[in-house]
Amino acid sequence: MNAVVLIDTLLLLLVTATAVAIIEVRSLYASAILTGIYSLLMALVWVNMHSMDVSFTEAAVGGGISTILLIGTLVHVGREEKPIKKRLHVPALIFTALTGAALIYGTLDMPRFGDPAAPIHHYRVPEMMAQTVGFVNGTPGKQKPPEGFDLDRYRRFDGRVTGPIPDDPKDTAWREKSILQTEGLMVPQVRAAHEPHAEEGHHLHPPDDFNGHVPNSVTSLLAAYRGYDTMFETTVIFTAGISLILLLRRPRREGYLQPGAALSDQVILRVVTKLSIPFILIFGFYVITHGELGPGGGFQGGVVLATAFILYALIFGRAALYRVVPPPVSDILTGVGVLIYSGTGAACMLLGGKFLDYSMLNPAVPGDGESLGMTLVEYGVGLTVSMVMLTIFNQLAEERST
Amino acid sequence: MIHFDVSPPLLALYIPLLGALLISLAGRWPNLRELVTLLTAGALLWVVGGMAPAVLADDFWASFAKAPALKLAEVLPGVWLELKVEPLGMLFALIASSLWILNSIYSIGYMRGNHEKNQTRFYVCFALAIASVIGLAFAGNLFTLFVFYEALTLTTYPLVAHKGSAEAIRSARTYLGILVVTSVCFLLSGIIATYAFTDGDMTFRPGGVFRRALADGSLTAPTLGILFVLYMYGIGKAALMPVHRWLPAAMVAPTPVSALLHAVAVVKAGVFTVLKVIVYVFGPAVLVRYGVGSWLIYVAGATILIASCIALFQDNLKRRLAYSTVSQLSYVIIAAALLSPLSITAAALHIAAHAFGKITLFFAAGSIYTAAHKTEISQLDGIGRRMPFTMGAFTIGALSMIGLPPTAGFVSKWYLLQATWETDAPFVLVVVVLSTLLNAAYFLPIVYRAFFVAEAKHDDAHHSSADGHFGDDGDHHGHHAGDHGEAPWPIVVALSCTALATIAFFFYSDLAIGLANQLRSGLP
Amino acid sequence: MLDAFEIVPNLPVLVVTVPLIGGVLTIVMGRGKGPWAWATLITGLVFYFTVLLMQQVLAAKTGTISYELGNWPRQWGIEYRVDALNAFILLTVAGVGFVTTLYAQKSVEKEIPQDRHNFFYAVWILAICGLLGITVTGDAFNVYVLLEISSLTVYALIAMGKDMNRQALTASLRYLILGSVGASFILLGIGYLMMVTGTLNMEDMHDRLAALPDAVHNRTVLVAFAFLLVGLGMKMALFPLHMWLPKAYTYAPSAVSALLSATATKVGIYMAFRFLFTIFGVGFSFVAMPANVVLSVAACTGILVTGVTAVRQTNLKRMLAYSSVGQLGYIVAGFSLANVNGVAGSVVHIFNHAVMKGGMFMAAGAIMYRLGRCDLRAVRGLGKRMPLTMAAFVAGGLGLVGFPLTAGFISKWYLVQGALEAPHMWPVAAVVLVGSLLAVAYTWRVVEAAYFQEPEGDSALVTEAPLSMVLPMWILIGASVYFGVSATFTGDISMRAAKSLLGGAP
Amino acid sequence: MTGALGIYNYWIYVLLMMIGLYGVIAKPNLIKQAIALGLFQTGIFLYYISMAVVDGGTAPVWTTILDGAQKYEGPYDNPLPHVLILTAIVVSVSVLAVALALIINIKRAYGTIEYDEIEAMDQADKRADYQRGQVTDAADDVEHRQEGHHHA
Repeated sequence: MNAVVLIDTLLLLLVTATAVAIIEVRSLYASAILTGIYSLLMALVWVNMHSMDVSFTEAAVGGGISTILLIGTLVHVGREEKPIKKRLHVPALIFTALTGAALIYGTLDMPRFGDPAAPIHHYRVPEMMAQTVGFVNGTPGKQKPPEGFDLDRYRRFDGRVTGPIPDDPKDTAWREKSILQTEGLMVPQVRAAHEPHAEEGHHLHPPDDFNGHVPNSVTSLLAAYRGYDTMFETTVIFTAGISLILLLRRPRREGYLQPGAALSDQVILRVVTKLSIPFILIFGFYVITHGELGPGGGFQGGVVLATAFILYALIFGRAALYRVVPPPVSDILTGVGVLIYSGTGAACMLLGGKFLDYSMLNPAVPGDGESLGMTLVEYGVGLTVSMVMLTIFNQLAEERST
Repeated sequence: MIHFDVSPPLLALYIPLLGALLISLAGRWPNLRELVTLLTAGALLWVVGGMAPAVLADDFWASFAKAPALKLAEVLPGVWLELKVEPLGMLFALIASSLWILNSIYSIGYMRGNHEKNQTRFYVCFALAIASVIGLAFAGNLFTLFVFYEALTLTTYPLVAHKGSAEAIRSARTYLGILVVTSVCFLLSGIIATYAFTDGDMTFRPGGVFRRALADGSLTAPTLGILFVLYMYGIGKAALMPVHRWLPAAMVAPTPVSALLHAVAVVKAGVFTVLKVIVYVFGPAVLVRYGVGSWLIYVAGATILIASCIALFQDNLKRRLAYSTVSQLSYVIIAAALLSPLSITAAALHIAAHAFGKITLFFAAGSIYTAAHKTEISQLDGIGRRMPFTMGAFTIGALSMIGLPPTAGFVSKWYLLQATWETDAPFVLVVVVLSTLLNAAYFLPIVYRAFFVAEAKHDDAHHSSADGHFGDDGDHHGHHAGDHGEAPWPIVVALSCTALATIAFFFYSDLAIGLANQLRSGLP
Repeated sequence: MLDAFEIVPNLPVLVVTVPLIGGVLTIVMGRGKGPWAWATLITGLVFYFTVLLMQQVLAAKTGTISYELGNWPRQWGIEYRVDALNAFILLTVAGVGFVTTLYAQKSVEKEIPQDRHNFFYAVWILAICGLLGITVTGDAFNVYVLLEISSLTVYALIAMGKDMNRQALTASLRYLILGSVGASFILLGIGYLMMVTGTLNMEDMHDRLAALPDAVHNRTVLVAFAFLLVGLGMKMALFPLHMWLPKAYTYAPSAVSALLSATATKVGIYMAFRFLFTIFGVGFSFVAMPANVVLSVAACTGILVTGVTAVRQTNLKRMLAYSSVGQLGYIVAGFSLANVNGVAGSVVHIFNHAVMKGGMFMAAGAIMYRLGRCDLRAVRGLGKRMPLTMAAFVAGGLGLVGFPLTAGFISKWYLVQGALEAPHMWPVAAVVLVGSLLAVAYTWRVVEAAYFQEPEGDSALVTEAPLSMVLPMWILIGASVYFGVSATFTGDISMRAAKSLLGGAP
Repeated sequence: MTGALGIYNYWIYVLLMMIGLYGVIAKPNLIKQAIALGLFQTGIFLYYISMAVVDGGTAPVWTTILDGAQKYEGPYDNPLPHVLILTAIVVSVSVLAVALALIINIKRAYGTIEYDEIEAMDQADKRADYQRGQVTDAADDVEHRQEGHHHA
């Protein structure tokens, strides 16, 4: 039993205990705080499983925003749960047990935890990471490599340039071939058997770094391969923001600009806040920009940016915040983020490529277009996330002051 | 795909539709509205009558096989809404269109005389019902037949529920309920099964559509029998017992509607469909060969006798007429079920003969209601002297129902008896004789009362009519039961015409007999 | 710069991104009629695109159009895949979405506070965008993301009925909880499938499942199947998982009810088609697994139970909502037969029910607009006061009944035929027919009240609904009549879709 | 690690999910339900992330680019589930936000956030709605008809 498993087991025990406590504790306030703790514990679990980006997001979103949301809501709806006579809800317990049993039954035929031979590890993803992007991405005859481009560098990696995909969808022979050629990306021994250049001493570049621009493969998957999903993820956030406005914003005549209570008479707080806000902002931008290189990205950075504004509002009052970012402006900015994202995609399309085909942004230099596109969309995500978080905070705070 | 065309059968379909549109537009001006109704009815008769010579021609069946159907719309891939004229449909269309004119004249008198509300809706639905009947009569395939069969149910529903009283709504519910349940559960299943067995070929043709399926064994005799039952009970409008209950229920409607239901459209559509299914879908020869149709004779015979017995004990005039209709419809069915060429001629003729007689009877009943506000037979003492035309016509209608010369009823009954003789069916003979006696037993006392019993002096009977089943709400209009003469003139004109037609049918029945014979000659 | 851009090759993605961008831009469209006009423009444009797309699909040799987003090969990126089935559903959703948007103006003006129309229409367009996105995609996870967009927007839209009746809030929250659990089950099912197949592309999943040595006895696949079935059942309101639907449709704003009834659950059913037929395949879902028995029993029970419940309602919208659950039962019963006629009937009923029920909800909304309520008592005598609205309602009702020459008849025809063809499935035919009798019962309560009873109180004074409501209502009802008289187009497409679904996914 | 031990991680996710599901069903408090829904979803996230783990793997960031001297050649954990779960986390917080907005509105409209109390009020509303919409029997029907009759 290695350390990972040990820590994992301990953490998961803690997580489970926290979950039970969240459900069973009577005070809703305690429940909300425990939810924050739960999220932080989960963030640790994610780290333990090497999922840095998820961990970062969980800490920011689950530990931060969700808790704020819950506490903000509890102010309006009361802190105590009504006492219930029966502590144990038997039908629910039976239903839950049955569902759980079914799920566990389903796990019995799964590959074991961490098995490198699991389909998910050797079927599509290795190929995806071996994809040479830009001009050799499977569309025959569309783009030729520019002069002087070292095509060999790609060949060296996976032994081939991805060929055209046959039009006949029934022709699956090529798939088998490509599996063989790229199998074992994560298992060096297997790869060596198929990789003629591996033992020649060449430095093996990680394949999906977009010509060196994006070493964080989570980001490259998130913003490039599955960039379309991420666009809608941003839209989900946007939708949540405007849904909150729809549901909670008071009519203008009732004065939605009423200032809330401020803590601005506390000198220390004011000074510390004023000092730290620039750093928070810079950190936020750093997280967004750094997403290509390491953990981080638009979501995490956006949440960090939002905290700067929220902190400002808490200390100096919402009236001050509204002077900096008036609600109509933040309303529009939530949309602007989504527009940046979808606009980038549309621009690629208008330039003659497909939607979100970043290579169109700079066809001359492989990888540059991708990098540019991904940076743009990350900023779009960051903008929407921060503004939506701000809007949510404003709506909940506004509710309190009326 | 939808086709537009104006050949005569389509024109006959479009005229009442157009009429309905114009009537609804003219709704604000009653005189104009009713003029439109009459003009439409006249135009329809003219168009339908114009088609008759072609159907009567000697080489009709030769050209029938070759002529393409008139296509209206492709409802489903391969399933067309299409029309095709043949003798039986021609006969039905002629009856419906000629009686529509008389019925319209009568309606004008009745609706105005009784100050009915929503008269525009009444006339519109009436025209739509006639359009459905025309479509039904000229239907070129089973699918089209079903479409117009259902359309007829729908368009007559507002007529039945016309008064809007709780009772009218309840009765209309029964009417719609029974007709829709039977058609959806049995008729539609039968049609879909037919579609499946014949690979989508549902075109009417003498000899039936099942020959191929029977020949290659995909359709067996028991299945054919089940199909036949589905059809016979699916056609609820034919009022075969026990699905006849909607007919007495529908008596709640204004009398012109009852006349339409009983003489012109609905029940005639029912027996017409039965006949059409037997002749053109199954084919009498097929039914005889596989022996799946004989049960129908007994059910129809039972219906005739039971309905007649029930009629005997009804005091409400319209209700007695309703049960009379149930019994008369089964005459048509029993004739068709004999499955001989002559009996099918008799069936076709009885559709026509019964129409004239029964519409006269209903007109008379409505006339009595309009003039005297009487609905019960026991109130009719001596009314023949106040309303001689009405009761004279009633007498002619009654004679026709019994089947005495010189009325229409005799002609068809004569053919039926001949067919009974020919096919050697003693059961049918017994039924016909017994039912003739019963008919006499429930119609003649009314005539006797009207003409030979003296009128009671202080007649409060109409007050007690409130507890009669179809009694209306007494005299809002200042009528007093004691002093009334004949009904308004349009009513008298209409019922005199139908009574004369009932007699004329006895002397000049060439057209009807010609069409019926043409139908017979087409049978393989 | 725009020389290289062509509309036609990009149609699949335009259908989704145009409403996305358009929806976001709605929030800057001011407070008057601007948002509505913009929404109309966007939905109209999308409808036009779906028509073009339909033409493309019909013209395509293989009958399928594939669009690789971001130009990533479809095995790695996200693929849009359009065949006759989803082109038809896209056309339905976009068409009804457009007409409903036309309709929405007056009713939203009355039911939603003026100062948030821009947000309302933004959410409205995004809801349509989400539904279209689910329909067009060929990627299992993309389905989940778009599903969440459509769900979130729908929760918000339903809750906007709060100013008229507070029950809209509880209806929305109940739907949120059940919907999220359902979506989580779907996510879990996708996860289990991903574990055994290693891919997210639907076609690829199908190939991998087919290549699996013993998929029928693979416990992971079985559990994935079960959880997807339950999750999809919740999303498409399959009896008995429909509890959220009646309340939600009853208390949502009128325009929202019309939109949802015509599109939201239909897209749920489309997902079921994709998962059961395209991913698992007919052989797995209906031969090896008892999905046909489970689904047809659920559907038939649903048809009968909700039919009876609908007859007992006095509120028109609630009645229509129960009727919707029953009509969804027809669709499910149809495809559970797993033969060509059954599946074709199911596909064609998706369209037919969308136009009929959309039109009927619009009529109920028009009554609501004039009278502030839409129950049986309120509609008494309305046949004369609001003739066009009531005629639309009745025409739609006749369609639900399945009278010949209405769209409902076409569906019934295919369904009954399919049920008679399938071995031992004739009870389904009987239930379909009995269900249409129940539809007569609930439709006729309205007919009787509207045409044969006298109005009381305010309803004696009302006039016909404004043209901007009547016209869209009649566009849908007119379509239901037209495609009842001549169903060659819808019938052909459904047949084609059914054959491609049953012929095993390519 | 073989057998049950090999898939224990999957079982813990089931446990977490079921705690959440139990909360959703059993707790009448709406806030509790919303929180429990979050727990339920987190369970699924754990499943996905567990799927991504490879024996001896590390975070899928190609560190070689940053530091050329370091030659780590894998194995890396599978980044795909991470990406999916990033999306799912965002979705779940959005759902939570909308749910809380609804709950605040419910508190405003009903004065409580206990499901059973709200349900009782809703049932009462529904009954009233039903009775208001009911068409009464024929008695007043006839009355109305006669009024109409006289007008005609």
